Amino acid sequence: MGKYHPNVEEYVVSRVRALESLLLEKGLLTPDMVDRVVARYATDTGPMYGARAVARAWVNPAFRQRLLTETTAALAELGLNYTELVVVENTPAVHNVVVCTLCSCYPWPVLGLPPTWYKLPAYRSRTVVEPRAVLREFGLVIGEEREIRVWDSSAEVRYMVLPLAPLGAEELSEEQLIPLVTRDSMIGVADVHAPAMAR
Amino acid sequence: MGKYHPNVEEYVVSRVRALESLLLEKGLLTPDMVDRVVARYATDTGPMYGARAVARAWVNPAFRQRLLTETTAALAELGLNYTELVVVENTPAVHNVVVCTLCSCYPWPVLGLPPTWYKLPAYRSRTVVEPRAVLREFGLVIGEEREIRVWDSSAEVRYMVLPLAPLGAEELSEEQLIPLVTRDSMIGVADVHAPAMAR
Amino acid sequence: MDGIHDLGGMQGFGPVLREANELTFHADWEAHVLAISEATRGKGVMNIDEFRHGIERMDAAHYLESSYYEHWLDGISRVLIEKGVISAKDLEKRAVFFEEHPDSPATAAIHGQLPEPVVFERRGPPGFRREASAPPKFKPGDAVVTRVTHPRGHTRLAQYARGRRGVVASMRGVYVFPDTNAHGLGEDPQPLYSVAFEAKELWGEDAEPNQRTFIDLWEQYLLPA
Amino acid sequence: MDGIHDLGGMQGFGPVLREANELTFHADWEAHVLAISEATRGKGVMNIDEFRHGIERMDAAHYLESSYYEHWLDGISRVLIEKGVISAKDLEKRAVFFEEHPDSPATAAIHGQLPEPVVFERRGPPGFRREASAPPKFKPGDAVVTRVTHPRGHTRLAQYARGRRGVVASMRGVYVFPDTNAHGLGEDPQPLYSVAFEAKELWGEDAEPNQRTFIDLWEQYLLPA
Repeated sequence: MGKYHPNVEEYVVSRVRALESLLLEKGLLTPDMVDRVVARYATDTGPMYGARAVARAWVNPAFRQRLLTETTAALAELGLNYTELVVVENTPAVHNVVVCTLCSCYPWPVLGLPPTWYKLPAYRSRTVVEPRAVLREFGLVIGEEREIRVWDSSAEVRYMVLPLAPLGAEELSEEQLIPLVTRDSMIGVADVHAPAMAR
Repeated sequence: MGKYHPNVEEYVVSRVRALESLLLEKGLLTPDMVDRVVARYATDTGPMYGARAVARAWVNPAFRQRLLTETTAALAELGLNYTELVVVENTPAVHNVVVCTLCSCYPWPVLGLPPTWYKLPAYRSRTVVEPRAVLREFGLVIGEEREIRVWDSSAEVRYMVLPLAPLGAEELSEEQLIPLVTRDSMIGVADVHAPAMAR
Repeated sequence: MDGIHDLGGMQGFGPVLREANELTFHADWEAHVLAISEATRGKGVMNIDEFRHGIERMDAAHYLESSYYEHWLDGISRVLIEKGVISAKDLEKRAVFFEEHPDSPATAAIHGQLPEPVVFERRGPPGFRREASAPPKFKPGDAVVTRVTHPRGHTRLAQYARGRRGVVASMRGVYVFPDTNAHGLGEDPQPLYSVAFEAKELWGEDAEPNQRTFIDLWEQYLLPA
Repeated sequence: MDGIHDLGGMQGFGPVLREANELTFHADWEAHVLAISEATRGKGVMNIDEFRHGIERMDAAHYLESSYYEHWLDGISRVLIEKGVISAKDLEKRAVFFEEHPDSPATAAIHGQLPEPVVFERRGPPGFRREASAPPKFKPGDAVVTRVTHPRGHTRLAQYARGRRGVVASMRGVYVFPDTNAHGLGEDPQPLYSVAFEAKELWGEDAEPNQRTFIDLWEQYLLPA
């Protein structure tokens, strides 16, 4: 966009093709690799693993404990091989929210592709300095008596929030809970709502 | 420029006219005021007062002293009413350079309209942190044995550099010296060169 | 505020590009912006700190891509709208008119006669210097440290100079305080000092050698070191 | 480096804008950029720190105006050119070709057969974790203060977190050090700590109440407080 290229699509697409063709020519990339990545991301499963981990933690206290303290082992139980995740739990006294101020680090294996807003300057700049104001814009009001912990992903560690279970969660099964667990709740910009309250 | 307006001139000109017409309509601006400013700046005299002050300081030690310590009075001798100037002098041991990192403060009454580079991000950002590298780009090499003093004009005080007199200056009169004193030398990004060496 | 205007030390802008034989004035509209600036500031419609704070709140990418005089235009417009002197809607409508009539002068959009020039009562004395109301807290040679603050509003304490140790080089006088004056909170005049900082104190070990930076700082920015 | 990427605390970007029912993938070319990224990083052509530093050196206005995947494209291209894997001239020529042939696939610019895929010898072990070579200097509960530095090269110590006091919350393990690894200066593995900072320590009196920020910081960024 902007002065760099009035038509962003045309400018960028031609540069992507140019780079791709040079790498193909040098054997650094193969058409097969490109096809695989395109197919994988076109069928992005979203926050599938994250939602299942959260739902299981709500119904299974032992799994919850493992998810928080032996995270890699807990994720392996779900069939996911991922060694860099730290899970931070919301409590009545603490609300957690995740950001990456220096780039846009995000736990892709558990949450899928990141939303655009997570990668834009407004979220990256403001979340560390005025998290309550940012969360209010997401419709989430955190009272002053509740501590906010902001996790700035500056290294290779990735963060996921374990949200508070919604009212009535104890009546529901893991499978029934999974669809309630949104991506946004695991970034920390939303609560999880019970079915009747889900927006 | 950029995504804000593909055609900068058209976008800006229409907005300037719009604002001007609203202010005319409210009596906050008169056509006469606009004409006066346009005429004044179209005939900008450049660094006229600055160059005369520097040239006189070189030939007249008493004036030099006043220029450095009673600046407002010294400028009044040149016919200029300007109360906010501080003059900093270059010596064999010290080189001075002026910048405004927060906006583009500049001593207009003594130096005329500021050059574009003075107002752009590259000069404003770099001059405080790597002045030697910036000055080298201007063709001015300051050895490590010579202190560099950067003046960041963060308040209403304005700065002007009194450059070192060029070789052979003692042979020349104030009037002969004036044309040698460049705007850049009074910002501190150039030396003053004797006529034979002038570039 | 910690805005894009606070450029000291920021990397990523490449070399300082100069035009050969640059014209200091590039286009006629720049002079008109100057006239508008003089009129609004000279008449006390806005003070210099409100003006600067208006510019600082530009969209960051727009700020980097636009010229000095366009900054002025944008900042002045913002403050005039906030003060209710003009409305955003009127400004937009007029801009559309002049886009459609690119060769018309500013008076073309005005119906009827121009009014008598408005005469303003200046609020307070002119200029920036004020009488001292208390003795200065610091004197030349005093070691000081700048405050660590991230005010959401206007300030003239640049980020690169916060929490840094320096030495008072001289006292400049008593000046209107921008941090309050930009927000209608009064002039709060206080001593202004020229403070010298060693480059290594500002930038750490990667600093250039044998360099000091002198910054004009209001008393409230400073603590004894 | 103190670049535009270091956004923590910067003002001037307005509200967080969200798209309703956003597609996570917006265009086919984004997947191609991902494939290029995986190929160049997976094969050891560039490491993650070189990649990030490539992005940080974008023109600042361009950075603010372009999308995440365009950042990647720009950063990867920069590093590949610097490493001599491709030339800027070839890239420019190819880009012009595809501007003129907008419907052609990437293979259309290639004459002759595609080569056998290049097999790279990995330099060093995969991933970011390494064995400890010395005991960690800090333990949970220790008071630390971050260094005041303005390195001209890559760092993961954000400006808002420099010269600030915090408490070690936990030790994450031993990790490759980005500040050297981005510049071909070796992996220099060292302990990585999660350090907790009170909001008031980071932002001063204007901070929001009852807030802490946890940042992962390498041992070399920290001093005992």
